[in-house]
Amino acid sequence: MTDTIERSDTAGNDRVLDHLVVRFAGDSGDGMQLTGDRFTSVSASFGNDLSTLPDFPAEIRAPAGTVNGVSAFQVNIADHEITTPGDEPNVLVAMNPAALKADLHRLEVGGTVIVNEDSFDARDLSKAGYVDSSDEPVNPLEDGTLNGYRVLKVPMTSLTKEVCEPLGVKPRDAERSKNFFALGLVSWMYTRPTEPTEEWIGQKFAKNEQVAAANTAAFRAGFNFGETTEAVGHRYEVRPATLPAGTYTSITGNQALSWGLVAAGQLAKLPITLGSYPITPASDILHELSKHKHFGIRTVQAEDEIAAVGVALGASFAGHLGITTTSGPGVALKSETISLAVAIELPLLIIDIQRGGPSTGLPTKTEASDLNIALYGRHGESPLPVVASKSPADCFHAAIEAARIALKYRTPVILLSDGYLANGSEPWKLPDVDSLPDISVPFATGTNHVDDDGNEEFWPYLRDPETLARPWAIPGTPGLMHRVGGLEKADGTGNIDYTPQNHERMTELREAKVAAVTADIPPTEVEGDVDADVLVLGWGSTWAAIDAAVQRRRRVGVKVAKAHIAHLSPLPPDLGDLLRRYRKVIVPELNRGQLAHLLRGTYLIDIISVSKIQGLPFKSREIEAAIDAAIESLGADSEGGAS
Amino acid sequence: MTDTIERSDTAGNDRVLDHLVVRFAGDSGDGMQLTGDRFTSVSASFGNDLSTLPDFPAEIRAPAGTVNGVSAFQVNIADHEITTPGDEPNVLVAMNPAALKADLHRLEVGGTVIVNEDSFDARDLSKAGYVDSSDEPVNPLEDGTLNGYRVLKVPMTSLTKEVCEPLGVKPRDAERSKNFFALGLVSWMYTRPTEPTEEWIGQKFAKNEQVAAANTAAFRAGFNFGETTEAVGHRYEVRPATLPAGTYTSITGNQALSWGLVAAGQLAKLPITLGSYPITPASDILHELSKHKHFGIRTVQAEDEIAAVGVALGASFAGHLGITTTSGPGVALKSETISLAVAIELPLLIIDIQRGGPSTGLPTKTEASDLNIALYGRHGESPLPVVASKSPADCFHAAIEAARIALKYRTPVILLSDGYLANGSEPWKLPDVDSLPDISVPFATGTNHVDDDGNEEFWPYLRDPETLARPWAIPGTPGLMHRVGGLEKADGTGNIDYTPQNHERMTELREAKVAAVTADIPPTEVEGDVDADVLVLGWGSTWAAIDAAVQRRRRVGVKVAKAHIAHLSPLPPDLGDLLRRYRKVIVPELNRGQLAHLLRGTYLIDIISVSKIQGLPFKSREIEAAIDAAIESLGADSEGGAS
Amino acid sequence: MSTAQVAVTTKKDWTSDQEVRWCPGCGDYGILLAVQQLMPELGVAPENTVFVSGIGCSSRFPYYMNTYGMHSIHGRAPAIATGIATARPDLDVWVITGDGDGLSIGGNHLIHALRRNVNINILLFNNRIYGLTKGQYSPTSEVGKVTKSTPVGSVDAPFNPLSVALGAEASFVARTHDLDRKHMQETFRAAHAHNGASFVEIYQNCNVFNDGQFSDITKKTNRENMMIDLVHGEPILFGPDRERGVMQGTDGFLHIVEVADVGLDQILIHDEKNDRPSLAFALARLNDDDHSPTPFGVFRNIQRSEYAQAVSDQVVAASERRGPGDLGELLASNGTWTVG
Amino acid sequence: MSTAQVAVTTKKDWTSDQEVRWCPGCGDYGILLAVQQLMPELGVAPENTVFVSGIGCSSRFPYYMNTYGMHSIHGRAPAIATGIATARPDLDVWVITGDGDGLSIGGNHLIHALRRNVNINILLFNNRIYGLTKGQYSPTSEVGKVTKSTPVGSVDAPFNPLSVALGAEASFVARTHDLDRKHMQETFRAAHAHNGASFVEIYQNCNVFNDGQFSDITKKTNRENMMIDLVHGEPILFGPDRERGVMQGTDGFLHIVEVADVGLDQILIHDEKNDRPSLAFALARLNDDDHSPTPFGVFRNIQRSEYAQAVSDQVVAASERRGPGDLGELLASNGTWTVG
Ligand SMILES: Cc1ncc(C[n+]2csc(CCOP(=O)(O)OP(=O)(O)O)c2C)c(N)n1
Ligand SMILES: Cc1ncc(C[n+]2csc(CCOP(=O)(O)OP(=O)(O)O)c2C)c(N)n1
Ligand code: SF4
Ligand code: SF4
Ligand SMILES: [Mg+2]
Ligand SMILES: [Mg+2]
Repeated sequence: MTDTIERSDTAGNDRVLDHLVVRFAGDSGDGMQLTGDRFTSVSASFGNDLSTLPDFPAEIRAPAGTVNGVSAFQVNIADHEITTPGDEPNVLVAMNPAALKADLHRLEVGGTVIVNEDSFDARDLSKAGYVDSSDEPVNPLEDGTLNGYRVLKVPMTSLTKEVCEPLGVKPRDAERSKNFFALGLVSWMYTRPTEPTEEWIGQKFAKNEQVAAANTAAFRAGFNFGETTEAVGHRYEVRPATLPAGTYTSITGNQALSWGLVAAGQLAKLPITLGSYPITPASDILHELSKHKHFGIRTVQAEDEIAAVGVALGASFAGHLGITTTSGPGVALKSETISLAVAIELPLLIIDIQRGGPSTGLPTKTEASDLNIALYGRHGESPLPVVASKSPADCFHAAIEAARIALKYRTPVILLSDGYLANGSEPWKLPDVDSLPDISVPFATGTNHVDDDGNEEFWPYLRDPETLARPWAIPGTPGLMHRVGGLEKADGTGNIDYTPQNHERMTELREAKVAAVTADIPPTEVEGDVDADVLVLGWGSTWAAIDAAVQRRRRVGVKVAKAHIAHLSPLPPDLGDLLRRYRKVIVPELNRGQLAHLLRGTYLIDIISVSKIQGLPFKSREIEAAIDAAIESLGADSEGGAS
Repeated sequence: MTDTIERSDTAGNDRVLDHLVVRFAGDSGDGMQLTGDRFTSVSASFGNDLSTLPDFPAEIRAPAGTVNGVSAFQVNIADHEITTPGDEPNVLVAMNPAALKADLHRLEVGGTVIVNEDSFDARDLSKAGYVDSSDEPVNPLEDGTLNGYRVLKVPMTSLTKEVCEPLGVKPRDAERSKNFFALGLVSWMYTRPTEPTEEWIGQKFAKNEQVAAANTAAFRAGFNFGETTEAVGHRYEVRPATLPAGTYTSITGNQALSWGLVAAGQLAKLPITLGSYPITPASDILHELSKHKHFGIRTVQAEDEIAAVGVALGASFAGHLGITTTSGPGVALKSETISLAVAIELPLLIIDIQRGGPSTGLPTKTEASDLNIALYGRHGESPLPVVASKSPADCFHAAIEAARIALKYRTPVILLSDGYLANGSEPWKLPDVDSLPDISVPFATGTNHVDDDGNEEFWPYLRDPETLARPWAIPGTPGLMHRVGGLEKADGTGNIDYTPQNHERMTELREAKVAAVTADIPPTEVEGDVDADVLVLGWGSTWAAIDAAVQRRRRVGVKVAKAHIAHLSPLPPDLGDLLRRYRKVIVPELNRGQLAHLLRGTYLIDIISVSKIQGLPFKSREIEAAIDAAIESLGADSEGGAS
Repeated sequence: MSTAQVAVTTKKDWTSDQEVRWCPGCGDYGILLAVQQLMPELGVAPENTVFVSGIGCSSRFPYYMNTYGMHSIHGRAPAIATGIATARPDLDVWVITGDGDGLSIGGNHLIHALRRNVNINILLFNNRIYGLTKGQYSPTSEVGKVTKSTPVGSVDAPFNPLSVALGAEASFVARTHDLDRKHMQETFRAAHAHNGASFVEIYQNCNVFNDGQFSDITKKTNRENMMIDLVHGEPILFGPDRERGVMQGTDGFLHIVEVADVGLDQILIHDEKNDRPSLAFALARLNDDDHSPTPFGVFRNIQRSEYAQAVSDQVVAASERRGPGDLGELLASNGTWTVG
Repeated sequence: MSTAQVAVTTKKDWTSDQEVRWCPGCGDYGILLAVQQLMPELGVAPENTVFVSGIGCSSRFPYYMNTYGMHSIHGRAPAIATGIATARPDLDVWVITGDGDGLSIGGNHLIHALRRNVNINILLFNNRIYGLTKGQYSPTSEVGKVTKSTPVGSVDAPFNPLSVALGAEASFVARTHDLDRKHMQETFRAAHAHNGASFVEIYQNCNVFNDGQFSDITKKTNRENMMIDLVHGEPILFGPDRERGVMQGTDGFLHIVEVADVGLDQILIHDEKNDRPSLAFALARLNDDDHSPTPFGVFRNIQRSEYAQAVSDQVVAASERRGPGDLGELLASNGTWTVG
């Protein structure tokens, strides 16, 4: 276990690990997500820090037993604060040959493989593609494939069936509990408490006692298998992390984002209307928000993405917090309406859970390649603020921040998350609800202008001198009736106006309003060595990998600093100066260098773009390599005499 | 006439001008576009070089007689090659008070105003807003407003009615011919031949003899009014330009673009299918192409822009040259489908006649603010070539070039024109049809791969090693049946493939394919002083103003160079080196600096962005000022000692 | 914002200060006047009224109403209005659209708004042409129409807007025309009274690009023979002496008959309240073309669950069941553990 | 590319080498099989056939057909297919879509393709759910449906796909279901034979997210009482002994009656060829819900001008009138002048 620190336990019996990465892999039907989730929850409540990476198969169900049908869940648990689900699992649980085939290559050298031996029969081997040149099945458990790994072959299916028989469970049904056997075994091996899981089984399957009994029996059987079988060997322990004191919950990015939206409504004292059209990996936000109607939340599943953003914009006009959630293809469709929102200057939240592109692309894989469309994907000069979240739990705060900007500046705001954050989870120290900011803004209630004849008028485009926001006068307010629209409007009155100077002025005002958001952006925090030559600058979900990479490099004495920005438009006001303090700036992105290009153009700094576009998050190792390369090139630069 | 060079005629009688800018302005119903068009045609066939700028009112008809209802047509005619419609008219023809109100401020100091005196009555003065503080009409012909101008007051309406009376034309109908009176008068003043116009009237109104007679009579009356009335004074002449020998026609940008598309079909030996949805200022291309069905052109007026591009893409799949034409809001709507075209790698032309944005913006005004959406307006990494035309006639060649790239590289291409080019016209030396390039590409006809068992297969994503284009196998070809789609495809086979390395490789290949277009981009031409410190780099319709500005500055001894790029993506391969040869690079754009930002990010050069966003083209004067400022700042830089 | 006590208003209160900018003679003027005159009679307040439109000549309408308004983007008004009405069921929401805006680019939003039965009043100005973009054919233009984009005539069959609406589950469907202010006002009044989505097609003359499209039917001298007035509960009769009528044939189709030939009791009684849309649909298809008798008035007017109210009801029910939302409770709902 | 002499093909020739990836038990398998078996009988060649789809489980269909194919983007298949068919009237173009793909996001393209009467065959797999995105309600889901996005039940009324199609001027409209291969094949065959846009709704079971939605009607034991087979020119009868039938009432509505009560001559004769869509519409509305007798088969099948052909005809006519396009002539058509 290359990276895992193994300490001797005081009792001298169990070994203590500082962290552990387990990957549960099996067929889509094998319940791996549930198993991983459970292992995560138990570890969370046990006090470990953790980070997860569910890895679903493509949207449509592949034939059972094939590599395409493999569903996996990776979790990293640690006795210290961590941010990534781990580059390479230490333990791989493979419920069938396909899972082994799909995931063995990920396992660290010398790692542990736990396989469900029963599934390694000719049929399943063939389905997984473990065949020789004459298409005969070949068993990887026997042909040396697993040399160099610690292998645990456990007949999980048959043991589960056996233990379920006395309960009167039919063998076919019993088989379904085998994931709990695996969970029990792994729980024993890594010293996880058992009560929470048994309790949870009781609750979850309360409606079907037999299933509950079967799952419990399988879970215990797995645990006992570890306890009693010589084969399993040592137990390991991952001690609770010394996380900051507080109340914690385990949360995925999409759930945190949804709750952030709920909170934004409360903090703004506004009802919410969500207009949305389902799309992976954003649909869960629609699902989650539609559960919380008692917060005054209306969800409209619209006929398409254009209607969805139209519904949200209409709701904003009517005085709600209008929100729309989608992924890349949906953002493309919403462009024209977002441009209308820029023109009519109303608060609107557009949430983009990014996935692999172009076109339908890789719907279940992560990517961060929608930054460009967020910044530039509208016709005409159509600027708007863009915000990104950096971790699953951070999605909560990012949602509130995006809403705050939208409301204060009366502007559409795009919030970028991605598939990795959406489905990944981490422990989240719950914020004190009372400490959350008040983001409410007043509606206009009266006239704001007096015409030449002394008549009181309402000018819908008379701006707040500081924020440049126009008044938000909602229907139902007597005397403030007004019309908005997509044609160019006269500064002040908002009447249609195509005159040259007015258009130029309005264009500049819209730009200045977005720029005004910088006033609220806190100083960019830099972590790491004060005297570093190299800065790693990140945005979005690269945060975890960058954090881990910088920590690791620093642990071995490499001087490096890091910063992470949440605001992509406008950029933090201190960013240019900050970047210029370093000789090399590395920007790792899950795209082909979109932020890097923006920074180059804005600050004329020769940013080093580190790009990964494989549908997967960065491994911290990859970022470490980039840091090393940058430092090396510094040496080369100095040798060459240039700087 | 500040800028106009007035030479003495050999005959000593008429004065000779090197160029003349006339602006015809009147109510929408006054036929100013027709009048301007006629004046242009006559001047063109007379041999002048020229450039026009029609200036319509907003899309919907404003009340007659109001400033909002003014329609104008500006034309610059010259005895030398010119590129712009002129910064400031020398002559303003104002058919009513509103026209005077709207356009007087444009006239050069000391310029000539020709007004239709009849229209300056109380009613029309009020409508035009010529009123005092107690709302009483005030006549600008009498109150000193026109001091400093040369004013010609002509009772055009009544003179026209008078001359038409003997023809039996009713006074109300006769009134409609008053624009021909104006045309006749101006034709006399500036020594335009009369026969072509009389002939044209005969043809145009062949179906209605009385109208033809009335118009001819009015035209002659105007001409004779000049001839006989002392008031008019000198005649001026603008001699034919010494344009290169050849056959010329007068053409607008939209017509040239349409003909370029027709030509592209012929040169590619492909039928064309245009999918389009009407939108200002692009609709005329749909109108024009639907007239040329005998070229094998199918036009589909689709239900919306998304369908329009879908129709074009379907046609491309089926082996046609698929084209879609639109303006900014339509480009926004087409984004998702264009991204599909990027993924399925088929030829597709998207033509964007840009107009003022954001949202509905200024539909009848020009702007060049869709460069960003063209480059970046798709989700995911979705690169494609972008080409822009620089003058009305150049639209012909730009259309062929865009089609050539689309076909050769099997890629969607965005061609950017704008409202100014679309409606502006210039004389165009007709190309020799036989000299136009062959842009045809072969369809795939057979298999291109042999599998491990020796079977012949067709791999739809096996690329040409040079262009990286994939084979274009069209339905109807036996043995090449294949499926394409928006999901990520395996390099080579094109089967669905989500594996990490494949996605990265395909992303890079798509990028490399667009980059491969650089192979065909000719060296960037630089005009002007070889030893200049300042370069003006342009794209799109700024060409005319830049050309005039650089010429003018050089004429007074300022050292300056200019270059113009047609390829925005990929950029010309020599551009970086070229830009680095100058101490200052100015990029004038009808947007807020979109190309400037791209160049800064690409080359890390501190480009000076000169932005105008008023719905109007640049005046060359504005660019001259920028050149002067850059040169001045150079001095300042040198003084400061830095470079 | 209760509408219980609404101040009395006049046409002036509903007229904005913006200059009206349609071509002289355009049918849109008559419709605007009809609406501005009608609003005071509806017992609603300008500040509780919203007009939403897309893009087109017709879509300029909201600028001229002294209410809240949005001149949105092409085709999207029904979606935006759905957002407004769903967020604020207390508002009176009107959608103004054209045959291009509503049936070409906006077709999908239109049919879904009708299906959902959102409480909005949709007025579709059908001039069978694209006016604003200066004369291309529209999805309601007749086959063979010569326009700028179809120089040798269009080849695709038009929509019948009422058919589209009825096919899309519309609960209120009517037709009127720009030359009869009283009929427009009656029709709009009924549309307004209807709780749910109301769809009104207005035959509107575009005197610049499609002049006289409807005059075979709506010209004063033609009306008696060419317009069939639908009145709920009354036999469907027309003609100068109401001597002709509509009868249901046993072949499944409607027929225009002479009353004298069949007897008055054979004439179909108009029933706008029937749950099934099939008879309204048959009536909407009665006229084969612009030169045959054409029904006007309310074709269908039924009550069914209104979307915005139903959405609100779920919100209210959830609040009653679970109490008002408590953020702390929400954050703890996944289960929590405590450190330190 | 003439289809005059087409080689004989078998199911294998129409089956691609791609692994089929639907959930075990999904109704899509049966539809795929029906199509793959039918194609050899249609006398067309795989290379002249194109399958276009949008996005959804159903939209994976083209991958499994050994023809030209495009798995396009969500909702846009009818538009893309219009492009293919208009460019190449010689091809046989099929559109595969779902209730979400075709009626939610793609509703507008669908109705316009039907209105234009482009020669494409549209098969809409109606499972009344979003399968691919794992179970949200769709525009054909019944009111009150509890799904991931409607935890307390949906509130909006569904579309009846056949109503939508008929309201949109469809010239061929039919319904079949995934459990009866023969009926599917007969229906698809008729759709294919039709020159113009054909619209076929297929009741399709999604056994994962909406299992059994149609079993009250399509389960073998229910069929006799619940399925009404429409046969052109035949009286509309059903029931184990064909003892029940459909009658036109003079009230304007259709009624289900006992033949014994009214006599066979009162039973409506099915006429799929009538120019007016109103009777087909009435039949499409006969079943109030999923638990009442439901007509299957071809509702409407009329000839009217086909779009792609009409467009081609204009191209041919222009070439005949003006000769093939001459570029030089075009460039000179504004009038020219010569310098030097
Ligand atoms: C996205 C988009 N596409 C196209 C247009 C151009 N456009 C404006 S109005 C219109 C059609 C108007 O027709 P209709 O709705 O019938 O209105 P009318 O002018 O006849 O009242 C079109 C095509 C636009 N503004 N936006
Ligand atoms: C633009 C866009 N929006 C949303 C999606 C997500 N999406 C894919 S399929 C689908 C609905 C599928 O439903 P249906 O058409 O009924 O097909 P089924 O899976 O039920 O066969 C959705 C919402 C997408 N791929 N693209
Ligand atoms: S173009 Fe037609 S519809 Fe538009 S304002 Fe003029 S007359 Fe009215
Ligand atoms: S989700 Fe439903 S429709 Fe999709 S493949 Fe599975 S069973 Fe079929
Ligand atoms: Mg219209
Ligand atoms: Mg479905």
